[in-house]
Amino acid sequence: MKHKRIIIISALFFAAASGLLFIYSFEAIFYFTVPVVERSPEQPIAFSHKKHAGKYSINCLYCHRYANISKVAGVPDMELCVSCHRFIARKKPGIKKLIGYWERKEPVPWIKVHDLPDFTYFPHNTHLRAGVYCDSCHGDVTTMDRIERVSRISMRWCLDCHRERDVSIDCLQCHF
Amino acid sequence: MEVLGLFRNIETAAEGVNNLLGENIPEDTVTSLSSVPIPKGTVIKRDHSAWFQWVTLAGGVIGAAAGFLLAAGTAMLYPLYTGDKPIISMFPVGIITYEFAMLFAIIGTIAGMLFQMRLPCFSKKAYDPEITTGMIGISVICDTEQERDKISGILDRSGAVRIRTDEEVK
Amino acid sequence: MPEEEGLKQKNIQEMNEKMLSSIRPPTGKWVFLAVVLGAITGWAAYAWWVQLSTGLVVAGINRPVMWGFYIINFVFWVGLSHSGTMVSGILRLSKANWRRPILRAAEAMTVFAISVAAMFPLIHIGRTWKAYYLIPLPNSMGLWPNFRSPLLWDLTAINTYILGSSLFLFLGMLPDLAVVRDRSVGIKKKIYTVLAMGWRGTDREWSLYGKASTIMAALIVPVAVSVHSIVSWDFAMTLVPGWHSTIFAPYFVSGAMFSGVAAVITLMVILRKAFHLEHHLREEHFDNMGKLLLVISLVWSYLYFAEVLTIWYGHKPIEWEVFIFTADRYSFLLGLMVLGNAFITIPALCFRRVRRSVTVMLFISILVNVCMFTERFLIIVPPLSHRNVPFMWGNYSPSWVELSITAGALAGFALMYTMFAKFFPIVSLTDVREGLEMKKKLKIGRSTVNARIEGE
Amino acid sequence: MNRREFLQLTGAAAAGGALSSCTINPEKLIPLLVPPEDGSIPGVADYYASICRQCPAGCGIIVRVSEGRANKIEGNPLHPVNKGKLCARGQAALQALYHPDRIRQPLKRTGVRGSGEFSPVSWEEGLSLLAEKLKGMKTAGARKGMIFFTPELQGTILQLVKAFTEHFNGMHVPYESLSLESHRKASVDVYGRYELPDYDIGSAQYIISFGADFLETFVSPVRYGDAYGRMRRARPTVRGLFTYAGPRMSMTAASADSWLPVKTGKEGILAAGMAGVILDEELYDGPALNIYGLNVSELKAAMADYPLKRVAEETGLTERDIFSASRDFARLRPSIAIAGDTVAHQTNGIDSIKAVHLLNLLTGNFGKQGGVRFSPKDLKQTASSYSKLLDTIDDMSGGSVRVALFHGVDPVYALPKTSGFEKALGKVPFIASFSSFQCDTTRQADLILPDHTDLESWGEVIPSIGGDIGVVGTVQPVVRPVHNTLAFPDALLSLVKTEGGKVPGISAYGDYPAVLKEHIRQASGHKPGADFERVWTKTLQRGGIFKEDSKPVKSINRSGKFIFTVPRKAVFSGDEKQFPFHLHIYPSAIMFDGRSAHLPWLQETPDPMTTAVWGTWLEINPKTAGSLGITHGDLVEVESPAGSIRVPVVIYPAIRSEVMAMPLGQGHRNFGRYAAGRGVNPLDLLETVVDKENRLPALGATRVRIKRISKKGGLITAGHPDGSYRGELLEI
Amino acid sequence: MSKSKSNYKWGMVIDLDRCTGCSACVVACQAENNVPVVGEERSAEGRMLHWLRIERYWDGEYPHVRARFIPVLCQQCDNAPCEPVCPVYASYQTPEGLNGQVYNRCVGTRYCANNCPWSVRVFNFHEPEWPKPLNDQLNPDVTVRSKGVMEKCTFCIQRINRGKMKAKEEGRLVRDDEIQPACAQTCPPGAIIFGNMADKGSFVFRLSRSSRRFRLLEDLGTEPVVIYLKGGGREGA
Repeated sequence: MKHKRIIIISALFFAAASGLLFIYSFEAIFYFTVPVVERSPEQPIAFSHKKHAGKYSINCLYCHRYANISKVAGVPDMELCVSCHRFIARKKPGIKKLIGYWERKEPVPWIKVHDLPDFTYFPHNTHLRAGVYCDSCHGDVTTMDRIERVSRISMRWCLDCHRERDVSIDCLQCHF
Repeated sequence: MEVLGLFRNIETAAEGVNNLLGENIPEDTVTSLSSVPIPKGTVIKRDHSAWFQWVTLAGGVIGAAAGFLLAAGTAMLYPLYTGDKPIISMFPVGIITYEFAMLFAIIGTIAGMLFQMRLPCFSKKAYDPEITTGMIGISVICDTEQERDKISGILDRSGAVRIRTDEEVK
Repeated sequence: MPEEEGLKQKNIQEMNEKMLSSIRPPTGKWVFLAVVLGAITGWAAYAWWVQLSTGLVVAGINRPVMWGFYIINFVFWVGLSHSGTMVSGILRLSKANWRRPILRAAEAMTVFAISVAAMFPLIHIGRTWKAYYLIPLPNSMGLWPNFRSPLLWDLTAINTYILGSSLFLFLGMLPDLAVVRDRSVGIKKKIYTVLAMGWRGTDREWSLYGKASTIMAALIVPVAVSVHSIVSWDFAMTLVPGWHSTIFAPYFVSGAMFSGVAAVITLMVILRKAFHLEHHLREEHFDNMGKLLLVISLVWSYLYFAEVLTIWYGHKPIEWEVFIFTADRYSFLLGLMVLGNAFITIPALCFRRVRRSVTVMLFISILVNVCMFTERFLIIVPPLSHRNVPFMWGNYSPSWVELSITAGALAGFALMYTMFAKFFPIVSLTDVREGLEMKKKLKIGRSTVNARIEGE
Repeated sequence: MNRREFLQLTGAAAAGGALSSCTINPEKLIPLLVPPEDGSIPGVADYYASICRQCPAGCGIIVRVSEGRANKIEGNPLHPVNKGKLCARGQAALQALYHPDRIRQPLKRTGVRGSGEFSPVSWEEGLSLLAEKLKGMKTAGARKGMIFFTPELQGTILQLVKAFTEHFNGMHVPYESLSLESHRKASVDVYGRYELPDYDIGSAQYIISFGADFLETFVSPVRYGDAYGRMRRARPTVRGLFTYAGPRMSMTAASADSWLPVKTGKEGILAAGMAGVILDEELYDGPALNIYGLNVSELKAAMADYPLKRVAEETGLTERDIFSASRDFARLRPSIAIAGDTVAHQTNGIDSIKAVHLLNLLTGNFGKQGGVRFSPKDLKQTASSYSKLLDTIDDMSGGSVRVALFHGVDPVYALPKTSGFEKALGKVPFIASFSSFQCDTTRQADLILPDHTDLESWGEVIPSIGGDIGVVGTVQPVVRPVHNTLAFPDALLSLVKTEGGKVPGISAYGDYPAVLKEHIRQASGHKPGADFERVWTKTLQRGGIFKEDSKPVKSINRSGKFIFTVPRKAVFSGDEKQFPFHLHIYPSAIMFDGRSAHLPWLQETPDPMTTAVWGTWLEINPKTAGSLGITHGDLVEVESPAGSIRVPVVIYPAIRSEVMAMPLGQGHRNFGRYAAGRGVNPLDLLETVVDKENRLPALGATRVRIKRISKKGGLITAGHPDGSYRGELLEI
Repeated sequence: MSKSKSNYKWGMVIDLDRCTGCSACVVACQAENNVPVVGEERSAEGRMLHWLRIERYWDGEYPHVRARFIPVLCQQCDNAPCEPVCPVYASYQTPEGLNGQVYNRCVGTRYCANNCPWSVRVFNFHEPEWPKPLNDQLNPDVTVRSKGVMEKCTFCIQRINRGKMKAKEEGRLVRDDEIQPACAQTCPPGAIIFGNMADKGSFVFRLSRSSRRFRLLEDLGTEPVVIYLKGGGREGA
């Protein structure tokens, strides 16, 4: 009978669907696991990379001075900021704030934008040496007034890059 | 349109069916309702060939495929050596394949069965709770009013305790 | 003649009444029982919470005994879950009619036992909150679980078993749900209507239903076997002296069925008492179950003997060391196990009078399950405490947390079961009545049907 | 903005990844105010060379420092004493720096003595308080009005302390609880040298150790450990052999090829017996003996009434063993005989040590490679003197002492109860301690002026042996002080200054680092100036001055002649009838003499022989235990004439049946959360002086009896008691 | 990442003739790898976390008794039994022949620990504690493991990685004894030797060919890369 065959086929489809569903229905979850931290939080001082790195094209390493010699890039110490801004643009409200911090001998409580997951070893210097420059992870900061996270910092994201550059994806490279 | 006649026992029910057939009501419009399986042919002589075992088979095949994909495929996605086991090792893959095959076969069976029974269906049909207390129901599908009256007549004559139609349920 | 017909119909009504007596509105006794069980389960939940917050240090496990009561429980409950498949699956296939009254009870037991069992791996692992790593989902790490690990085999097998046995239970219940539907009113009726899926019992439905039941029975039995084999492989795949043995799979399966069938017997006694099913759970039922138990007990003993014999004869130093240690430190438990599982049970069950006496059967069935729990303890703990490196030998004794969770599991299971009995027909009345219907020879209108029942 | 604040600011970066699972609320990013002024890079470790001061050996160390925190101590490969190796105690020194129970600022006693009630005071306050107490001393001519207890010191610190005590006309009492006094005495008599002999184990062929645990505690364990390794396996053809003689198999003995379980106090006689055999067999080195001014016939005469038979009886060994040991010793040259603490701490200690040295002379191993060696010039080290210490106790209880100062020593713990030190201390009106921890002595103090720990302070260490290389190890601070503490020498200097006093040749240079620098300049023989600055930096980087002029002395120039006599019978406190067992007290391989007991790492490190952790124990021979109905882990009461203690039992198969052994190191009443009230102190069983004439400490000269108390000894062992005997299951 | 591709195959030789049982390695390991101290109570329960232990075996009876020391650490087997049983790949084989243990991946089934015949795997039964300021001494290059996580000897992977990075910058392979795990570095008698087994010229490789060689529980066929050299007694020559 004709409708019987139709039923069989549709049943096959049903089973197939349920099979694939079981395995791949959760792909969505991958997107929910992106850290829900704000991509571009309000910073205590409205520091503009656009101005510094873009307009005045100051080299990244001038402030983040450890990036090429240490695993940490290094947040510029306040003395560095002040050393310029003791003279430059003193009137600006932001700078006033900075000087205020400096005089109170308080560090500026910057808010972390690029937060590497815990238990992960990411040496900046090695990546720089391998020709993975700042912008490949931090995006083109010369265009950002307020810094924002452009890349999902998740393991799969790391792996993709490592795979396409054919560097080791051995777990112990980053986790030990 | 459906007419349902309730009978006390199988004998009278069979009687009724005979009468219906005698009045040349086509047999494939007649069916029996009961709360326990009635031996084949005692009331209705019609064999319902089942095809849902093919769904079981299909489920099994698809399950096996899914299991194999899962066990072998995911191992390939990020190949990590553990001990002396190869990335795709025969026995584990076999076991996973087996389990998934069984799972999908079982799901397939139930699904197929319901599908062929055309269940679940909640559309109101001619029915009577007394059936679950041992009565046998004979239901006949018909198209026209007069046919309906005719059939209920026959059932009534052949000793139905009660006649019901799907209208009154509605 | 009409009046006797009426009589018969009354009987059927009474029978329905009796067999559905469990779903009468709850009595004070029942509520009390439920509350007690709930309390115990709650306490266990608290214990678990303590463990989650302070770490596994509150459990008795240590180095080298890294697995303890949780795994023992896991194996035990998986074992119990073999009751349903055993009784209904195998007996259905072999068309043994005496199975009918206990069918539902056994199948329900399977579902709940396996669900309880599935809890224990979660309780057991160190970072329960990371348990989802075990599930094969695409994730932000681009990492999948390792299907080469027996634990993953377990995961899949148990997943299959839970789904399969639940569907099996549902399938068996479908006609009964219709019965309940017709007898209930109001909101309850609505619920049961949905559950019964509009089952009417047309001859078409019945013929398909019969076929489906057979197929399901045929499918669920191999699953059951595979599940406990895989559980045994969790142990047999390791290098632990005393675990690394080829006989483990059949040995575990037999053990599982042993405890499963014993549990069914215990349950039969309880149900019989609780719902006054003396008519339906008669001595011949106990007799038959007794025979079944006897056979399995013989199989188990045989396999255990083979296991020990190999160790004793091969006399591999470390394996022998483990055996000696067991016999020395756990001599009582070992004795209990051997007596309870073999030397008491086998001779006792040989006697028809024993098999037919409900109280004795109750005692034996409980004894068997106690001994099976002991057996799991003896399989898991001693080999771990005396592993290959003598310097690192150790001991194990359960902490209050492990004990409360064990008790909680039992209570939780009982609770789930009573709940189930309260809302669903605990005796499969369709099967029972089918049995009765077919008792007689039928001489009917257009054909004669020989209604002799196969099996009995 | 100094380094200290900088340290506070570099967040939890050093904590190596927070423990919590990842948080949703954004983390803060705290910048430094100024870059670290030493140019160190965050995330990159710096390495500083210094010297370990956990024991007198003076090994060179390198400390890894990252983000301003010291996080690992490693051996200094350049340092000739330990050649880049380090022992467990040296590793653990790190925890002294960051110990949670360190004294964090100057404290003044508020409650009654010993109550441990102190209140913080400022440094000015603290120092002036002490200064004013000391004022009196200077004027009032009463000698010994002030007593200064320190460990054995050298170099500038010694000068300083001496000058200080001079200035306040007090007395300096150096004290090492495991003093090598008798070794020095013996070595003066035999070799005419005050310094300790150094043994070139590395290139020896045969070693016999008389109770010298040179692989765990004796003099310089790491140096000897390294040498032992070379002795065994560094030479392609030769594998050096090692025999150990002593009543208990120590960790060192466990590495020996053969163990001679000699009776307690009979080691000297064994040595003499071996000498006898060598003389009889004429295996001695004749010409060498002439050089050493020894006469064979005299020696033979001395040995006359000690034939091998008698020696065997006395020592409880078989003649065969003694004979073969002697023959191997004489034949497999170069060979070394070493006498250790077990020998020294008997009433006949000095004689026995001499007897052992005689063996070295007989085989002509003096000054040879693979023999006994001394440095070119006799290092005049200040050694502690037990009898002097005992005198001071009398002075204190006599009431003539008005101020007692403590630095780096804990006599209340490390002297036997019977010495009555604590009581005597109670008589002293004012007690000040420079300790960094509340040890049992410091607990009694009226004023605590906490010193820096070794990793925070300047200093120099001249190793007690390995002197054949002119070594001056420099100690430099590797991190900024963690707490509000003050360097001990600076404290002394400032005290002198407040007195307006001058310390000859020292106070000229201002603070202590300057003093040290000057001293190093002199030692290195440079003119002050730019090039010395370079040398100075280099020295600090290398961790000291290591002059490689390895010219061992060949000749012996002792004042008198070395007259050899067979050691006297050792005497014991306690009558043999009442107290049937010998008590054998030995320094623990992990805790040493107890000065390291406050370090959690060491508390949890299993003792090599018993694998016991977190406590003390008593070692008993299985047979003895069986006869007394005692099993592993039982609690027993050990009783001696001097006192009694309760301690769990370890069944120890490698000890003489009449000997029971106990380790030093535990049983502190205070000393931080990890040590306080843990285990018992075996010293409580000792009489202060057993050896009346020499007045030397004698750890091994006590008899005891024991009584079983209960099953619950609370003994914890890492190894399974039964499993420890089932090595065959490993098929090795 | 196949098993063989790498230039390195890290291995270790432990010369029991040199080993004196002094336990320096034990503390060195603890210091380097942030191994927590568990305290008296936990030690009594057998929950010490040492990655490296000195096993002491008695044989014979007084006076002919011997004490044998065997330093036992993770044997880094080639056919490691601990690896395949891990359901989440927390334990796996690195290309350089180590048994990787990934803490953040571990869910704590403790299966690997059961299947390790040497029982060298230790489990964090509770959250580790470092009373302030003791936590300042923690090594920033090594993860601090949280409760419910399995851990074990890594051959000081942080040092290996540092050494490899350095070598890579200078465009060469790692030199012999350039990389030293904490235990080998501190061992006074030099009983522990670490190196690259793939380099046939390396000291460790030459030693591993010694006639005194044996491996613990060799008959299990797990191919440990920690090779012991028999020692002790005159027969040991």
